[in-house]
Amino acid sequence: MTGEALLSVSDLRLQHRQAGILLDGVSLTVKRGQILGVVGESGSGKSLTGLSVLGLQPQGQLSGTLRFDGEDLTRFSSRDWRRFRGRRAAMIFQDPMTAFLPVRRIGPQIVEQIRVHTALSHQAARERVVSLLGRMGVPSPEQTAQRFPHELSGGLRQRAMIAMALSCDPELLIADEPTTALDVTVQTQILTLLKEIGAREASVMLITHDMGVVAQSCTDVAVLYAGVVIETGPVAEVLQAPLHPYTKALLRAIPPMTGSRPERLPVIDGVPPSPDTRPVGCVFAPRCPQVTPDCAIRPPMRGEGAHRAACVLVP
Amino acid sequence: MKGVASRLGQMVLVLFGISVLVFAVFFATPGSDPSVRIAGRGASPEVIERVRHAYGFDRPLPMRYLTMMDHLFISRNLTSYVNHGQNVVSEVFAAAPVTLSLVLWAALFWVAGALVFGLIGAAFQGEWIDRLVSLLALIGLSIPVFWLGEMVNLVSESRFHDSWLFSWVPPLGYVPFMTSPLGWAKALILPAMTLAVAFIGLYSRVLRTDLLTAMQDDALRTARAKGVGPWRLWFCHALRLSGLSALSLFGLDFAQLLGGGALLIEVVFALPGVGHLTYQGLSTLDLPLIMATVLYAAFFVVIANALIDGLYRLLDPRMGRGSHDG
Amino acid sequence: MIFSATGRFLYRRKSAAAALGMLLLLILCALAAPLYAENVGVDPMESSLAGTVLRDGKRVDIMQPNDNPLHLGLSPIGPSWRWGAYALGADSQGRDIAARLLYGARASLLIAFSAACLCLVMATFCGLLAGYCGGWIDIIISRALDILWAVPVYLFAISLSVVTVGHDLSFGPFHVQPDSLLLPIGIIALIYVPYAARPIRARTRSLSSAGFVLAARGLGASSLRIVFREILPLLAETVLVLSPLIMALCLLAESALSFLSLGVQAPAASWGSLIHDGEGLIYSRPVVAIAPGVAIILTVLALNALGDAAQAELRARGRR
Amino acid sequence: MKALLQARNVARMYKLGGGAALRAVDGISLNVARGETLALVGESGCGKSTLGRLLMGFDRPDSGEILFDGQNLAKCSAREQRALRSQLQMVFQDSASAFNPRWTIGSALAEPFRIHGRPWSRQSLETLLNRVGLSAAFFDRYPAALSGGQRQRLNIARAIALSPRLIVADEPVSALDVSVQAQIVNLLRHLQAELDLACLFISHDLAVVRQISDRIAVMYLGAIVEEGETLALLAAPSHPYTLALVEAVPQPGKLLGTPLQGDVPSPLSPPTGCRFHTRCPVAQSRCAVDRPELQERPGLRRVACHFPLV
Repeated sequence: MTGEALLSVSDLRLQHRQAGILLDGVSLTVKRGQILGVVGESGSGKSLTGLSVLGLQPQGQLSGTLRFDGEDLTRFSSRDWRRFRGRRAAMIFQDPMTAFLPVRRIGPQIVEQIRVHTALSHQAARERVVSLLGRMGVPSPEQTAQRFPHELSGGLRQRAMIAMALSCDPELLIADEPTTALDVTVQTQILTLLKEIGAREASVMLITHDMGVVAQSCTDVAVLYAGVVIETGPVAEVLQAPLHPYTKALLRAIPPMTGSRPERLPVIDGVPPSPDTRPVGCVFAPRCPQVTPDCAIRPPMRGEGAHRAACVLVP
Repeated sequence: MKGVASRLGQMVLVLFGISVLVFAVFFATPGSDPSVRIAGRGASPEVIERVRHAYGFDRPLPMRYLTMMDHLFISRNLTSYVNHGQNVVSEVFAAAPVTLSLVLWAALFWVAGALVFGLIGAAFQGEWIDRLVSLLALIGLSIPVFWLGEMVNLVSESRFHDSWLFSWVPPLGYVPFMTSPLGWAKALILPAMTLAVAFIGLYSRVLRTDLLTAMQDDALRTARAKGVGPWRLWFCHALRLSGLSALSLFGLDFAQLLGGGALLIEVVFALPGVGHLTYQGLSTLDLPLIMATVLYAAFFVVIANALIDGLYRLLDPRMGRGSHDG
Repeated sequence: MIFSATGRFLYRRKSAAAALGMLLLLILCALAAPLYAENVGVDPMESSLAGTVLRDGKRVDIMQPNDNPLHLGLSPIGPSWRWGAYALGADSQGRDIAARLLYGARASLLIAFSAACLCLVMATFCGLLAGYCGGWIDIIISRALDILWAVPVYLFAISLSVVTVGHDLSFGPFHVQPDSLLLPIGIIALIYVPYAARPIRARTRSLSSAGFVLAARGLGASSLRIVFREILPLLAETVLVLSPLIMALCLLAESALSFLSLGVQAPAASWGSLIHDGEGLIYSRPVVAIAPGVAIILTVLALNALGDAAQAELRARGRR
Repeated sequence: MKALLQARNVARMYKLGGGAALRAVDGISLNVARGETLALVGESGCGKSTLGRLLMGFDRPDSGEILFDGQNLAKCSAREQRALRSQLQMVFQDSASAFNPRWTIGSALAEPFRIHGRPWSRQSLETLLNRVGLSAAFFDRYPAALSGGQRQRLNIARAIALSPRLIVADEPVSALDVSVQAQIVNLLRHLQAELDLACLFISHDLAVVRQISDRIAVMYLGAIVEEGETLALLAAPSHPYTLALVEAVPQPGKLLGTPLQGDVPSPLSPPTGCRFHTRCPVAQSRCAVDRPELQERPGLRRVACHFPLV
């Protein structure tokens, strides 16, 4: 099964009436058994890309293609979407505290999702919830299912969230900054869990701002900048030999944990373009140290094999 | 358990505060002497002095307060100043069922109306139907309730009484449930609807805003991502999340009405409820009667507050984890 | 800055502009009351049971034999479409309804406006003190407001009015006339203090825990400086937005009190007392009660619409 | 080296409803020398922000003393404390709420001078803006017009306006993107060297802390578990918790380590003995009963562990 494209997004664009152009050509592919890291700074459109896959993006003009296992998502009716969400692709969010309904117990919230999508009886669904929670590494799952979200620690809440997402055996799990609200020691636990899920249960699309997280838990990566995917490829290759100047600069800006301490951290001058004033050519050109006259035209993805970047410097 | 005890203590404290407040308003307002009022305008100083002695107004205030509380709550034999020998406490208890019936009917209308209008407004946000509902709610909120009562009387009792629409309307007044359940309902439907109009306006607006806020909530985004359908989304998620603030508002208003807030409606529709009783007391300056009704009102408000608080804790598990602010 | 902001607000929110226009019109009408009374030649305060009025070229009695066979006695003259005295008819005392409506507007609007101002001043004081100081000051103020809140508002207002309105009152060196408007103003202001103080207190609390207040403390600013320079200017927006809504409530309360003859004292008029006058004539001359009711609805509606628009504007500003 | 800021056995407890008490800070002693940067590191709920508030004098400790330049902050009057503020400034994490939205940037910057009655001119404020890398054109604009990174620069400008001697920075870069974060870290280091500024840097991000600090104090559940010189401490942690933190930092070119088990226990009911023993991979029976004291170790290191790693 591995290797076959599960989700392919190509040239996805989203224009919002007030906010302007939010996505401006997002192309990426999630293959079965893959953990794709979607990485970018705030405002780069990484969360929107995740939401668009479930049809939850804010109102606006959406164009491009979204294919999931051969089906065209852009043609989905609201009924199709309801059957798709949570059943075939599920999503977990940054803050598990607010993502759960605060006034209902954890168990019934997961049961609800199971019963929306399957014909399982209430009792069977409940048993399934307990076994799911156990599989996610939640200690004493039966008691935990009876708890309210605020009674759990951040790590347990996120595990419960993942259990809910996996409750209907989806083929794709979209994780939107799943560890940002958590402590570092707990972050490692959740990343380990996601890695296991990616290897065994579902393909994962891990949306994050942290290159370190991508490096440790993803197989592939797509780098987003200002609503455009500027580089994709296997994690090892992209991190070892980044092609795009933005990816290079981003990696350099991370303070090192070993070796000598640099006098100054390398920085990227300037700020990302706002959604209403966007450059016509390469979106990174205004900040790029290696800008050439060719950058005035938006470069397509170039490169050999799986590792490709949208930059004129790539042979 | 400790929480319940402290809650009870607070209730007693509030009730005590209210009784002192009401007592002070009637007997210790600076510059206003109750004996002058009872003796009437232009009474001679001797008469005023006699009144003062007869009613015990020459005794110190705390003593008078204690005596009145004793008559009200312990011996329960407080008698009217105007109609001597009439027991005020039993009068209040006789009037209570009328008010209770009226307010229950009104609550029925206003909860139903607010739900319908609020949900319509939120579901069709920004469309013409939402604007229409908002305008109607605003108008409902702006009508003085006693005037609306007059107009309803005018239409249903006089101008269109003979039409098919209002021919069933009985003459003004109250019919006890035990006498005739149908007559009871007939007598109360129009007053209750009149009373409910302003509340429908208020609550549908509150509910609409809360629903729209809830729909923006992260938890609702999760629900959509789960594949929950629109009906479940509105009723099981949004309403569950947003109904809480409307609920606490409801408890307070319900209790206020029960405690005599429906006075104007009772006067206009000639219903002999607690509000009407207070009105009588006011027009004859029957201070013990007013004292009794106001305290009865406050009692209901305090009890209802406590009940709503408990219900809130039950429905929102986040409450009740200590007094941690935030 | 303030004027241009107001201008932009009115331009963006047409409903607010319409509401403001309506209110200005009402105020103008109230101001023009003596003008009307002199022009058509009526005295709005004197009863004139034996008077006559020119109608359709004929001089007719103000109190006419009843046209409804079921009602006995005299009934006042009805409305007419022509401009002139008694255009809206007369009340049971033979007074011109239209003139009384205009004079009533003066009393109603004055009471509502003054009561709202007084109420907001008191509420801001309480809310600011409770919200900024916190601790036991907050507990005492909040509990005191809870106690006020536990008495149904109208019942409280009525009780206070019974004790005070219509009696000679002396507060130390101050003497209040029995029919002074100060009494209803003070009473109505007082009963809505808890209502207004709650949101003000909540806003103060959130403002005083905001980052910039902490930053000001970190810079070494004193509490007074923080309250007056950092908190009050932002709190003023909340109070300003609240004011039309409070004024609407005050107007309704005033009309209710006057309807029960506990507000404005006869022969002076307010919209509420006019409805009271109309109650007795409700089946024969309903216009006597309808006209002041419509006036109240229009005013309250305009105030509520203005308040709504201001609230929406404030929310939008908060988002930006 | 004379300590500029000194905390001795500082403790702060918050009483919650129902008789529960939260020991946010539980007997902490530390020193910050002139011109030095001490980083306070720990996970959420470890009390590092509470300690920051105590050191700033926003809150008073239940016991212990805080000496700033020899003066006890916990004891001096409100007036004296306000006067000390010009020496002691704070930079907050949330730059969006740190400025009154109705004030222009210029008036926000002038405020510290007005409060302390110091002279200022438009020109001096514009120089201040330039110093933190902001254009003087922002002078008459509102804070809402700035991006997150720019606002954090403005925050720093306000903090250094009165030439303080110590800055307490509470998670100043956590809300920022990596590239912006690098800019702010560079700016802070540059200003510190230029102004001989001491800094207490509160953060959960070890990579940033490594870049900016001279010494690190690691906190766990209200107490310091390890303290030492930055590079040495991160290269060879003595406390198992420090090691776990270092291993958990996600970095390119590093494999995902074995995570610590469980979550941080609730500070409402901390474990007995060593606070960390419930999650410690090398804990022994003694750790559950006997609470280790912070002990001096060679190489200017202090560790609170019965079985230190190095």
